[in-house]
Amino acid sequence: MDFSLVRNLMDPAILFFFFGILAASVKSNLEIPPAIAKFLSLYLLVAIGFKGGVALSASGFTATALVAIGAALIMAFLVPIYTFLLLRKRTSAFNAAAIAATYGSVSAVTFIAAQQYLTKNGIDFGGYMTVAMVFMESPAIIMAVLLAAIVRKQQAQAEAYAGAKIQSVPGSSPISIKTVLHEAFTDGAHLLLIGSLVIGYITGDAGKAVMAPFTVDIFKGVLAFFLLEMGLLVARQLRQSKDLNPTLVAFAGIMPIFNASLAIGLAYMFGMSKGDALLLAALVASGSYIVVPAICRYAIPEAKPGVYFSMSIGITFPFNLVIGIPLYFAAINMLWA
Amino acid sequence: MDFSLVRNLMDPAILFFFFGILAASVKSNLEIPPAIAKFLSLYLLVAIGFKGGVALSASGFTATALVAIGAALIMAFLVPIYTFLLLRKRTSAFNAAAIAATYGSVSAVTFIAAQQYLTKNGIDFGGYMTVAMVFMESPAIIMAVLLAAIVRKQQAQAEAYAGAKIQSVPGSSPISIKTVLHEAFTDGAHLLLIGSLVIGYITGDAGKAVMAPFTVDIFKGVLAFFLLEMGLLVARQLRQSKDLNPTLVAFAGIMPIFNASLAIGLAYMFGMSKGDALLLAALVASGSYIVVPAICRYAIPEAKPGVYFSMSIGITFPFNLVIGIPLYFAAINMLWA
Amino acid sequence: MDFSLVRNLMDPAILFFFFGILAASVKSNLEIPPAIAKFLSLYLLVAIGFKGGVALSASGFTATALVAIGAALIMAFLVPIYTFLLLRKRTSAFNAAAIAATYGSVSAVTFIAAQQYLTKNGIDFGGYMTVAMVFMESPAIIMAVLLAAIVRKQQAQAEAYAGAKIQSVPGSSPISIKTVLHEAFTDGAHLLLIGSLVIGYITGDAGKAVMAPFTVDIFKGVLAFFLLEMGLLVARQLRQSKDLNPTLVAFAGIMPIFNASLAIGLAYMFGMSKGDALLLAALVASGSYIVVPAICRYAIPEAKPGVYFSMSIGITFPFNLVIGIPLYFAAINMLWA
Amino acid sequence: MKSVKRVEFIIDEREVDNLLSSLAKVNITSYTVITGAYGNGDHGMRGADIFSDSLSYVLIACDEEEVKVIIEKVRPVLKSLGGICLVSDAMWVIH
Amino acid sequence: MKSVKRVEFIIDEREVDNLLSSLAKVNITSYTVITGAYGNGDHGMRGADIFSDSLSYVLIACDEEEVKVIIEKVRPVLKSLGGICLVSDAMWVIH
Amino acid sequence: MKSVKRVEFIIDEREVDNLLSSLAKVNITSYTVITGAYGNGDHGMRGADIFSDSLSYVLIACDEEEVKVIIEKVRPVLKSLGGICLVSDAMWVIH
Ligand SMILES: Nc1ncnc2c1ncn2[C@@H]1O[C@H](COP(=O)(O)O)[C@@H](O)[C@H]1O
Ligand SMILES: Nc1ncnc2c1ncn2[C@@H]1O[C@H](COP(=O)(O)O)[C@@H](O)[C@H]1O
Ligand SMILES: Nc1ncnc2c1ncn2[C@@H]1O[C@H](COP(=O)(O)O)[C@@H](O)[C@H]1O
Ligand code: NA
Ligand code: NA
Ligand code: NA
Repeated sequence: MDFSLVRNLMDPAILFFFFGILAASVKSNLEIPPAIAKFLSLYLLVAIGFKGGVALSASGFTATALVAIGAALIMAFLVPIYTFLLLRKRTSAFNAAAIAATYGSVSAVTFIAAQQYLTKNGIDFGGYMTVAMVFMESPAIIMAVLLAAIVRKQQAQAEAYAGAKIQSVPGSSPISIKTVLHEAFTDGAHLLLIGSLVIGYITGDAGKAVMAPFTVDIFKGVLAFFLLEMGLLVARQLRQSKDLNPTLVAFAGIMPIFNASLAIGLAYMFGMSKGDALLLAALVASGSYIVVPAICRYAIPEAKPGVYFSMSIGITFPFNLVIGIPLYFAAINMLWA
Repeated sequence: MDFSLVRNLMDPAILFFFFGILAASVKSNLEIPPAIAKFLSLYLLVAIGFKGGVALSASGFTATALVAIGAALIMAFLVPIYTFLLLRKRTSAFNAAAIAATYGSVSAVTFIAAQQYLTKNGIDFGGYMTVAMVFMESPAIIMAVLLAAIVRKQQAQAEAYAGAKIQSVPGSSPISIKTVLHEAFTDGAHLLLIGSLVIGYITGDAGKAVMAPFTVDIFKGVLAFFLLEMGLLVARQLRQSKDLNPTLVAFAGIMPIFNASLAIGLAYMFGMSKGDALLLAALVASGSYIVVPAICRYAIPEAKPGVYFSMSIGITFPFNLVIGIPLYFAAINMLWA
Repeated sequence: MDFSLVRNLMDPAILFFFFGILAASVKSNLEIPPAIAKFLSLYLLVAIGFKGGVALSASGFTATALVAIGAALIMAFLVPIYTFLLLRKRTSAFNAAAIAATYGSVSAVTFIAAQQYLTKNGIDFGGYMTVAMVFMESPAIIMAVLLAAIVRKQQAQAEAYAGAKIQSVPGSSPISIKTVLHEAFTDGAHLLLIGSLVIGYITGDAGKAVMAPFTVDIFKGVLAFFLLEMGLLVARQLRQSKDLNPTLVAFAGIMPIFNASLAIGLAYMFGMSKGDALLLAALVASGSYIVVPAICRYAIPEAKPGVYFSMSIGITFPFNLVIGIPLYFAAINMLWA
Repeated sequence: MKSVKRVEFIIDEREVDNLLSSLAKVNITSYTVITGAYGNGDHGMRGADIFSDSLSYVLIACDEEEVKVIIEKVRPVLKSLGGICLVSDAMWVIH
Repeated sequence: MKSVKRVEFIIDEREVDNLLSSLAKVNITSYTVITGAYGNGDHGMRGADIFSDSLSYVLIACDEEEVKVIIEKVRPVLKSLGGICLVSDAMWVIH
Repeated sequence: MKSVKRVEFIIDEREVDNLLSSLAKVNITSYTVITGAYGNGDHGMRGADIFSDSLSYVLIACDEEEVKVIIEKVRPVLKSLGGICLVSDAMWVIH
């Protein structure tokens, strides 16, 4: 494991991530223009979706694929539930619901990093894992919105009993679950991933041949730039966030290990391959910092973005990127041996 | 033809175009940052211009080249005239002049799509067709400005006879033809295409060797992203445009077929190759949505951009991209057989 | 030399530079979106830094490397001193200090162009030259700030003797040398170059293998686009600058030759290779237009940016790019023969 | 020069199109939009990182009566999704 | 703080350089420009898609007399190519 | 609607974070920032080319007392690094 950790750290893209953290720490004015950073993230989604689609068109929807997707879905429902129960008393109930959604959902960049890790170590994985990732985006959001609705109702009742006036957050009224679902499904990042997956699936090897110089060859370089931006972002986010307490910080570091352990156990039980198991672990261990925070801002306005977004991007993301992935893979290697 | 249509639809870049339309239709917030979209369009112009220039430096300015350019010029003068005569009574005369300019000029992306189509089908074409495209930009603009000037004069006379006060459009005075020509020739997109063509011609194969990974290898991927943006744009444009009437919609769908037929006839008469014929057809069938609309806004302020821009980008562009190109090629195949 | 000059002019990237000047001269609206232009410059820094680092990891820090870096450092201290002494009486003393800093420092794009020139001519050079470039950034800044401080003190004394009130520039007070040094070292461009160098050094050939399609293959194309932007910028800068007098213009054209001559002499004395000698000459001959001007704006607010920035980017940069590099190489060829 | 009102509001980029369409229905069709703003308010930080939607700044010069119509359309958006709307006085340079 | 005029105008990006140069000739050399705006007006939509030139928002803080000079230079541009110009009051924080 | 002050300032992009953090310390946490502006003033051209840092335009709607606090924090930045700060009147649309 030590060896593989070092090997992970020797990846240029990972090193650019550290460099970004360092640059932001010394308050450099280094900045990737926002338009570029957004485009790099779109590129990564297209590349990863397209690649998954092509792989899927070669393998087809086998039983292996369905099992993997099933395992992913199970975890996408489980994680928000136990996260909420665990945190309900340790922060506001609304924060807990938003954190539950965040960790139930996934980080595409963590998924990409795990794929890169496998590729470097010569381990295979299935194109259907990209489908699994797509399926993991929404359940968490739905559950969190429901949890928030329940909390809201309970508090209203409690206040009504106490004779207090029912008060909503100043200047905001939670939006309908229908709107939330529409936003979740039409979110640009989510849709682009699905679209690229489908296009990769339709065009198969012929598509791959013409797209590869763009989606495969320059991928590592683009990823390096994007991780540089992520490094800058992580450092700046951590500096600014004042809403984090030690419990939440600890949670953001321990949670991924716990979640990954469950995922690895499930993968083992289901007889998944080592590569697929690592990808599942990375998905389950990661927290969303795109779709879910964007939606929680409106859907659970009572929760503080400074909490769930900071935990997910400031702590869990770098943890998984640097330590988590090699750690999970070491565990998988031991278990599968 | 059915087969080639399906094959055209299986192109990843074309599929991204459909995906863009779909994403905009479900009101997704998917967006390519404008700075990126602009750059992608500059990239395409550089790549296509450079490639044409290199090809031209290999072949030289042969009689074949001059014939093709001649055919293009003929059509560039013809199209605005009959378009104006046809539409004069079906919309305002100023709209008719602007539409005439729009359809007399060309769409570089349609040209690129036609080249991609030929490449996929293993058909050759000449680098001079890029020169032909360059030459087709301006005649239409000049003619339209002249037509608009005539209309303006006639209306002024008519009003004078009727004893009415001569009124110009509120807050605007048409700008001089000199300014118009300056704008047309110094337009960034137009100039960049010419510049890249010349640089490709000068540097030839040596230039090609060093530039190819950038201008050739990743071309398809960049095109896919750009067509995604075009899809988003087309759908949004159609949703917003309220100035289109059924006649104009029909015109925007039928005109390309009519124009392409003439172009194909001319190409046949002039003994052009199948590849060159398709490119000519695509140029003649396409309408401008960059240079010409930008200029008409000032040069013919009495015309509504919501009309000519929407027709060209919202209807004619997707029509040519998806149906037109394979259709014209099927016709060419039959005729040349 | 004539031959190599022509060969230099035949480079697509150099031709795009000329095209940019031309487009701006005819007042075209051609524009690379600023976000893109900034990203292209970041890309070039990453590519050049990474490449240098990889080369360095292969060669190690040899005596040759140390000699080259030593030569660079000597020049970085010498140039500002004699530049200041030369110009002190020919423009304001503050302008002279800022110009001294500008020419003591370097232009990364000129360095890149010199590397491209060598590559095209099949001449080797060392990865440590990138380290030399990094080391040349700061000395000039420090010296210029010190010079400005001295000038400020002298003027204050002179004014005090003359009984005048001590006046600072309206609305501005020069910032501390500590702040200046912090800004110099944490400047994004500077830091990114160092970071990429270190990452290239750490990851070596393994890193090179995965990054090459991004940092090497498409390099020329990106450079072409960037030089197009530089051409636009140079032409616009020259049009706007009203603070340049004939002496300064002449200085900006002659200074590079003088500086390069000293550098070549030193390289010859130190027994450097032809390739390294050209890179050293290009570094010494070039003037900064990124870090130094950004810092002088605050550190020497009494100096006019319209002077030092215009000289460096408007005259010295194009001079070196087009004429200087082949000229210096011709001289090196004669001397080393 | 004539005296006009200067209405400016800051809302989620995603809402701008809808809002402007609804203003178009009541014949308010002249406006300027600056995109890519970021900010902080009751709903926390927005638009400052690449993962959150940007805000847009919208400026409309109009007369007194139109102000009321605009406010009517803008207020519900501010209420449910946040943002601000300011109204001030200005002179319009007639051309 | 001193009382100043706040002149703002929205014109085609392509015209900004020319206009600012002509203002420089009459000694008005302080200004701020925000690029990349889009909008709608008598000339239809502008700057909203990648194929049309963007608009720029220009802000100049100046005194009463300078306002007249600015308007003189801006009005012809507004007349031939469209756009708006607003003038309002503000207090300038002296530093 | 309630009457508020409209404080706007233009400063170096690089200084914005520091300034906003220092405002947060005195409980001024609502603001909007537009980045990527360029301009000219006593310190020459800034932000107009890719090699110089851009300027940011910051807008804060606040009440009379807060204006004083803001100015206190902004003035030193303007003094050492340039920029401008304007204060004007506006009506805030309550939602
Ligand atoms: N007092 C204010 N001054 C300036 N901008 C504000 C103010 N309050 C809110 N905003 C802007 O409106 C956005 C949404 O506000 P809110 O709904 O309060 O979170 C913020 O992100 C700011 O960009
Ligand atoms: N009443 C207005 N309020 C705000 N912006 C306007 C207004 N009228 C015109 N504009 C802006 O000025 C540009 C040109 O206006 P026009 O010449 O009327 O088409 C428009 O695209 C808008 O960006
Ligand atoms: N009178 C003014 N009107 C508008 N913007 C100004 C004015 N003066 C200065 N600025 C802006 O503030 C920046 C810095 O100003 P300065 O410190 O005077 O160079 C300039 O680049 C402009 O963007
Ligand atoms: Na997860
Ligand atoms: Na045409
Ligand atoms: Na130098």
